[in-house]
Amino acid sequence: MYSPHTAADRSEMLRAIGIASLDDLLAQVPSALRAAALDWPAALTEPELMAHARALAAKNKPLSCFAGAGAQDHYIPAAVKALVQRGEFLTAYTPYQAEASQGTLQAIYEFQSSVCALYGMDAANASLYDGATALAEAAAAAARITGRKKILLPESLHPEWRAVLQTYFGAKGEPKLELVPCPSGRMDLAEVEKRLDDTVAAVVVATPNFFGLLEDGAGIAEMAHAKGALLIAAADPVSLGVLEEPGAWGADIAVGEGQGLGGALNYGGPYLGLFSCKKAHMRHIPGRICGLTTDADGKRGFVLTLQAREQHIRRERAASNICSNEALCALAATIHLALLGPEGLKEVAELCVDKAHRLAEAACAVPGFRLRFEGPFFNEFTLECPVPADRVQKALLKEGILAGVPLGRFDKAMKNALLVCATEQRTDEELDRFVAALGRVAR
Amino acid sequence: MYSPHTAADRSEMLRAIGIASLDDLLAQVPSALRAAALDWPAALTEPELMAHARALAAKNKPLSCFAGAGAQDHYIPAAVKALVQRGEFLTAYTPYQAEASQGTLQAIYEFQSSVCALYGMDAANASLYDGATALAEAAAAAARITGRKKILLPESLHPEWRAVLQTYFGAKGEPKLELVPCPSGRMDLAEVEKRLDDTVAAVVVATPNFFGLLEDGAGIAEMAHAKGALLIAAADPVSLGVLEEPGAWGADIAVGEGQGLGGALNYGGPYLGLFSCKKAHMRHIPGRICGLTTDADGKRGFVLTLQAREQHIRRERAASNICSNEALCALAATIHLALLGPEGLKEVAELCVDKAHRLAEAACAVPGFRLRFEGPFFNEFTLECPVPADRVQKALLKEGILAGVPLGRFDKAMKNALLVCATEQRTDEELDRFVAALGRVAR
Amino acid sequence: MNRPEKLSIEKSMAGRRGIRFAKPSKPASAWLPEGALRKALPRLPEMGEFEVVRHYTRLSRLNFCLDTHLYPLGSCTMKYNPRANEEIAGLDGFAAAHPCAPDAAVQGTLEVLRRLEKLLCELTGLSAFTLQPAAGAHGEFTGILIASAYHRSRKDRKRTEILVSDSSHGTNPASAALGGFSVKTVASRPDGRLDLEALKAVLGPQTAMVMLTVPNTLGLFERQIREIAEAVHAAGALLYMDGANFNALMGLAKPADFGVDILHLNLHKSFSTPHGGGGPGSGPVGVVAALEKFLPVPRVAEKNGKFVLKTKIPGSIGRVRSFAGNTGVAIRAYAYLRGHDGQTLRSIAENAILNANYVRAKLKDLFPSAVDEPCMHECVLRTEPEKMGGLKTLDVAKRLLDYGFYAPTIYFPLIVHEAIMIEPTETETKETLDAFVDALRAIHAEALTDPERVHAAPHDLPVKRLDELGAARTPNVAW
Amino acid sequence: MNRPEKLSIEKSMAGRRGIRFAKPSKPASAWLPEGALRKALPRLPEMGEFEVVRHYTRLSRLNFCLDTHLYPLGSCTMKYNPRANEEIAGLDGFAAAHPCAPDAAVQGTLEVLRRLEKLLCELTGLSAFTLQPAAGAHGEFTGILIASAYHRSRKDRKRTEILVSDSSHGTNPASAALGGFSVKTVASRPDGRLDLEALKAVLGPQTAMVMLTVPNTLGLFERQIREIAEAVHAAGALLYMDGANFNALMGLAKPADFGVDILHLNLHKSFSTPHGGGGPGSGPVGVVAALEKFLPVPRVAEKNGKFVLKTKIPGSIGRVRSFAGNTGVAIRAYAYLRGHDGQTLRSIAENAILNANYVRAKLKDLFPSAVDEPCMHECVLRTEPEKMGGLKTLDVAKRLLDYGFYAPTIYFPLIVHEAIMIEPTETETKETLDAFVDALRAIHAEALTDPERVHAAPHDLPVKRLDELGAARTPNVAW
Ligand SMILES: Cc1ncc(COP(=O)(O)O)c(C=O)c1O
Ligand SMILES: Cc1ncc(COP(=O)(O)O)c(C=O)c1O
Repeated sequence: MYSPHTAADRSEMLRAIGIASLDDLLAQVPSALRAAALDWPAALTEPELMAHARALAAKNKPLSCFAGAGAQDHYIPAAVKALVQRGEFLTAYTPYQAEASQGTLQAIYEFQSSVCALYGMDAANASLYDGATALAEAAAAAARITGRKKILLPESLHPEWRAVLQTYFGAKGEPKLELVPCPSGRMDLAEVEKRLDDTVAAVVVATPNFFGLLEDGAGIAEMAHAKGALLIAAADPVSLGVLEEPGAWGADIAVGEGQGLGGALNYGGPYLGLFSCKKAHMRHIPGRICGLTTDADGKRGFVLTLQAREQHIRRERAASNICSNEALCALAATIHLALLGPEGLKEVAELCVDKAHRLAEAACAVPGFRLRFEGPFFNEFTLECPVPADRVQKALLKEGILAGVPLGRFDKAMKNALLVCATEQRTDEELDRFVAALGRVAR
Repeated sequence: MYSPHTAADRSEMLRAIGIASLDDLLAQVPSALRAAALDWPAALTEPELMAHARALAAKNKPLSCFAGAGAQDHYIPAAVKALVQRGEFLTAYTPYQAEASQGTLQAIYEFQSSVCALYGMDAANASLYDGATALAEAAAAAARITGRKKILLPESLHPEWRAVLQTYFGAKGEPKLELVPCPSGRMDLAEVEKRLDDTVAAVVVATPNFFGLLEDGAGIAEMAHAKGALLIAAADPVSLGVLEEPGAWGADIAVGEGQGLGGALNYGGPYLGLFSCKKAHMRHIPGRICGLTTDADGKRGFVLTLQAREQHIRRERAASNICSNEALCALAATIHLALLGPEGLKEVAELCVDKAHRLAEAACAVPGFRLRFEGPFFNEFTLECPVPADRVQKALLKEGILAGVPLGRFDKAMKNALLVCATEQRTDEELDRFVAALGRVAR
Repeated sequence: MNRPEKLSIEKSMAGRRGIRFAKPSKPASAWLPEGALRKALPRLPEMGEFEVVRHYTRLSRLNFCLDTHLYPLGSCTMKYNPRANEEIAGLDGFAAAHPCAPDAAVQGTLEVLRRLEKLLCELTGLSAFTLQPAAGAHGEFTGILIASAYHRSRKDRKRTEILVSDSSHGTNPASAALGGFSVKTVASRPDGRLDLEALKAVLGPQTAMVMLTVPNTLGLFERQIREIAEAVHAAGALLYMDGANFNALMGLAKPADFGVDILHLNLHKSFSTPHGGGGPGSGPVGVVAALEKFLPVPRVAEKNGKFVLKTKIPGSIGRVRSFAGNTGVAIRAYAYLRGHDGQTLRSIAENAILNANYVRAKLKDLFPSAVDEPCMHECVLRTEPEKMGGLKTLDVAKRLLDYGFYAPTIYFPLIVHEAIMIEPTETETKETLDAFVDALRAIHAEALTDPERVHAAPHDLPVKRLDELGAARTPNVAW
Repeated sequence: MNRPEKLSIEKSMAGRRGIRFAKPSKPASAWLPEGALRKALPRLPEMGEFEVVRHYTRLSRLNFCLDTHLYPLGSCTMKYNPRANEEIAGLDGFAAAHPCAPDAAVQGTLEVLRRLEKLLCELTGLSAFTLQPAAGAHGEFTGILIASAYHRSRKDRKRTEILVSDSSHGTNPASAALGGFSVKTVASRPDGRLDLEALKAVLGPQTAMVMLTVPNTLGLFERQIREIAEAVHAAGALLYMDGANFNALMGLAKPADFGVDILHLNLHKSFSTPHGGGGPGSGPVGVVAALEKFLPVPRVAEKNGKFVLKTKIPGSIGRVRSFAGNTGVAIRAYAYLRGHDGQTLRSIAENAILNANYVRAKLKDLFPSAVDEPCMHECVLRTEPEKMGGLKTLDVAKRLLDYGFYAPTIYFPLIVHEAIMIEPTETETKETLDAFVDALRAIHAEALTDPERVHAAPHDLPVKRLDELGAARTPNVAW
């Protein structure tokens, strides 16, 4: 299909190779191992394929989106979309030949710098798969750094992230994961204290947490450090437009899901794992890192650096197995942040705060609805419904609204809880429609 | 909005200019001539603007398109759309500095060459506004070339094109336009003969013509040449994937609407005027022309050439007033044709022929419907309906079908005639739905 | 990294295919007479999809463009083209609308066209606009036909002459001639403005219209525009304003207040539609109330909240092209305008003027202004070969390319000797302008120390200086 | 034309704005406690939209990429990325789907995922696939966890070791280690294949899995794969196939027929998703029927023509990342596969193999193959410094950049001295390959006539050879 060879090309090439037919080459695969003809649908031409794809895409319903839970509907500037589609970015690969890849490399350097700026950290990598795996890598790094084998995970962490850590480390048995219960929806310092001993490599704090609430990061960091443990922060980068940066309140490693920075919802991927840390831990960072250097003339340039940590050099002793990461998403985030700048990011974050709080107020004014948890939140809140949240979701779906994420699927005890999110994308009209629809459910 | 200046920038710049305030500069416009504040809606942010635009676009109905009449729904390959959006093409201007514009210039050269190849001509320009104005320019050129002042226009020409020529030359009175009646839907050689005298600069032949029919171009060309007149052909470039090229059947100048080559319907524009001619008339071509040349080292390169024809040199004695043309559409057409190649263009043209003929057969099998005209056609035909064509259109619109173009709006005598078009884009299912819907109208 | 490319046809290989389509049920020969069919396929390149993508990607990289370089082409307003507008114009709803669709099916597009018309009216103070002309020159021609229709409607048949300024863009006289008028050129005064007395001397019963560019192509505001309008009107003629330079007036002044009767705007300049390597553009024409009826068809009207496309209007000059116009460009302009309020619109003009004067001020010792006073949105400077070792504007322009800047417009307006016409636009930063100024100053110095290097420029581009004369002598315009 | 750029932060100017958003009704401080708020804004660049567009456009131009240059990176399958796939993955319906949306609202996406899974099953002969892993290495890790779960399910707890070939990609041992296994490396024979006897010698009750790359990283098919599988199975272990090189087998052979139990594919390689400068990818993992229940959650299932996302499956190893996986990449792969039929799929492999052997044949006198026999989709050659004036593979690679070609993978696989690993892919033309061969031959000649020039390469790029050691010594990784 996409091979340009004509019959003439092929025969000339065979002649140059010195063989009579392609079969001579294919004979490398013993005939017993060759496949019979595939059972395959007819090939679609591009116009047919496009029509087929449009028909499939049209089976997804357009919805007014109040769901968050680690995937947020933020505005993607047109310039971001246009720039990441430039062939020079889109169709290059990991910049092994630095001199012919300065575009990608400098963009990575700018990405790392932007992540550091957001999280208040000194070093960052070129990206990881997503927020959840970034946290897993952080946990592994913390264990390596401290030589300890236990990680305290709060119940207020995204249940899918917790599940990922469980998968990553459960089979191997280390680091050991210990859950800190959060009955109030937030980490209880006493519960943390109870579990903090000198086998703990790190305490994880997600803030805003899964329920949307802000945690007392500083308090927990202090406790962790007192016990020689690290503090791993997980934070939505968009929230850092207004919230205090993890580096400032004491985190040693900070991770996050970067999808909200120029990435579409895409039914869950590609997303963008952010990983940053304090300088001391730089050589424990997993994955690609770009560094500034000079060329033979002393001119500034960029290269992949600290490669000795990586699998292609160190194999089974590498800091991580990661090879391909989410480079294009990282580029989108870099451009997104350059466009927004500090003020734009703040605007978005403030809009999120404002819309979510106004929505929460209005929703709680509907009889039967209330906030399940107390405490400050960013742009998500847990709404306790008078009926199972599934039913609320279903009812609003009929009106073209994705009402949020029913939490019963993660915890039966939460079956009436709906995790509701509002980003800058939701108009006041949409908020009103949402609240009005809740009113109809309540009746 | 898009100005980057900060207050600090501005004051530094004013200082460098040596003035105290911007008002000193604005004073160039006497205050009596200054505008009061504009009555203007509030500025929309990009997200708001995008939402507003989407809401507007959604007010247009998606339709299964059987309308042609000079604007055809052809498939645009994804690669065409992606490439024309590259900033290097999109945001450059007319290649005045050739050395820094070789990309645009070579693409124009390839465009001209492709147009020549399609039409069987020796020279072409970098594009004109649309097919209709290209024909007007051709008429003017023919008058210049022959020193004669009359143009024979067939009634089978697109009425809007005829109207454009009327507008272009009516006020001035020359060249004089004389209409050749086409009661059978095609040019009658006898009617042409009757009007052909030695004041005629050119005979225009549109083939396929407005009614979709093929004209006897060769016959008319012979007659025209015998009288020392030129033959101007107007032809849909897509049809030339199968139809004999105007250069081969005797045209001296050939024009066309190039929208079908990689351009969207866009409610009528931007479209693409194609203009080509035999070598002898090269110096009478209107507009930009790119030529091959060499650089100081003898290396091949491209420049705008024969500029002495143009308005920026010759002012009121220029071959045309055109300055900006439809360069980006021409680029799209160039890439489109490179992708399709001769075989792909033929495939598209054959699909058009096949679908239109099958549709015509099926439509005429619906009681009450018949072809209004006899004769071979490309991918459009004039369907005579048992009721006013407006009503057919309206009825089918309700089923999501744009049935074609009712011809009553151009000629009251044609009020039951519907100009129907099928391109390669219409699936067999759509043809069936169209015919079924006709059946319901007839009842 | 950027080397000349072969032509697509030189990369062609018989049998290669880019895109494929389904097979027809029958070949064309089954439906059409043999004689109508093409004997041989057209000589188009045969390439794979990848080769096409690579070919045009590589070609594109041989260009300077606004997205990569300052592109200070005077009279062209190479300003930033917001990407949002591209996304908007490309929305399926807009892009897939057939021009013959009934009004009910295209309310979205019609609404945009109507709203844009109204915004343009507010910006200019004029009563009505047509969006049909496809570019500035096309707009001029339309305006000229309107003038012609106006005089004809008054049975005033002796008005056969159009007056243009000697600093006018070539399209002005060319459009006038295309409209069947004879053209007379009026000289500018030494201060770059039209000479009112000279104008009065040639105004007469034969004058159909006077065409003026405001600000003019020297980047200067025609201070006497009202007096000019009065004189023109007193002579029974109309005043046409070439509004291609409207970027300088955006929100600042309304041409209707000047006494202008007809004007065109260039949506691809002041209104930010990308220039696309030379188009598409759009040249809407606005008129005072008395002339509205002459506007070309079709026009969009609003009736009870619904939009209709009117194709028959008594008095109209008719159609100047097929269908409604370059709608895609109009959509971009509409989007651009809605991103602004009155204040920010005005700041477009202000910053454009500021930037031009900044460049002028920083260069005036080496490249004197054609007219030594503040300018509007662009400045026209002069190269003084006698002070630059005989090097000319062309040399400076070519050398600028090596320095990483596209060259300004040169040798225009024609009345300025060795003209360099610089229009930075409002979207360039001070840093970029400083770098540009530094480059011009460096070239000036280089002209004295190493004139040969300047004269042989460019050195750092895919090709060296190209032979334009040779190209015109034996034209090769197709493979 | 392409010069190094300042950093975005160096272009920053306090007060400049790119995009603006509406103002909130109240500031965050009205809703949130003071202590939770950031004290100072993050140090991000402050730039206008235009500057951002120009900055990244210019940056992009410093890259070689597939769209502009041959990019013959061995083991990376840099093949053409159809633009239609980009358009498809970007369709609103797909892009705007929230991962927590109920199944009824995302039937289109679920259908694509399910259909893709089935196509991958048909291609490989395996029973089931997970699309969740985000890249090849992630797929390996997933496969390793599956192996671990399998043995655990059989209460076979002593299998703590994974065997990898010495020619394997570094991710194989790294993933095994991440999964908690100890790693033992098995040597290849001089003919580049795994040594079956050596393997048998180390296989034992402690062996959990053997990981093999097919074709291996020398571009060679493991002819004894069935015997290997038998030995592995006889020892109670599983056979894992690293299918990153699946481009060579597409439509030609089904790994299930080899006896493979678990495999991963790289959608960003064989299935044409663009590499994006290093991702995103997608590394689906396929398994034989017996292992299906261990696949990670979530999985898509079909029930009465409706698609459902199953998040709880007994026996599953759990989640390897959040949500369903890199759906956007899966959509591209699905589109790619639907553009083919069985015949054209097979021709992918055929032409990939043809191209690699063509390059190998044309270079073998100067750059001998690591193993002197026909190869599959890529060939591993060697630079012989002793015949090239002491110049090394690195020098050849850097010099290739000057000649307008991205360099092949070098110094991999580790077992080949001075390795040059060339994977042309099926989408390159003979002409391009010829030009590439000519360049390598020219460099070989140049090494003898002008070694200094080669050693100092590149000369024609935005920067000269970069100091990697210095970068690592005092790392500067953020502004
Ligand atoms: C002052 C002036 N008038 C008219 C025109 C013609 O506009 P267009 O190129 O859109 O036909 C231009 C464009 O260069 C111009 O600068
Ligand atoms: C043979 C082989 N295995 C595994 C991988 C890892 O794949 P990824 O980069 O997607 O993690 C690669 C990629 O370079 C590879 O070539």
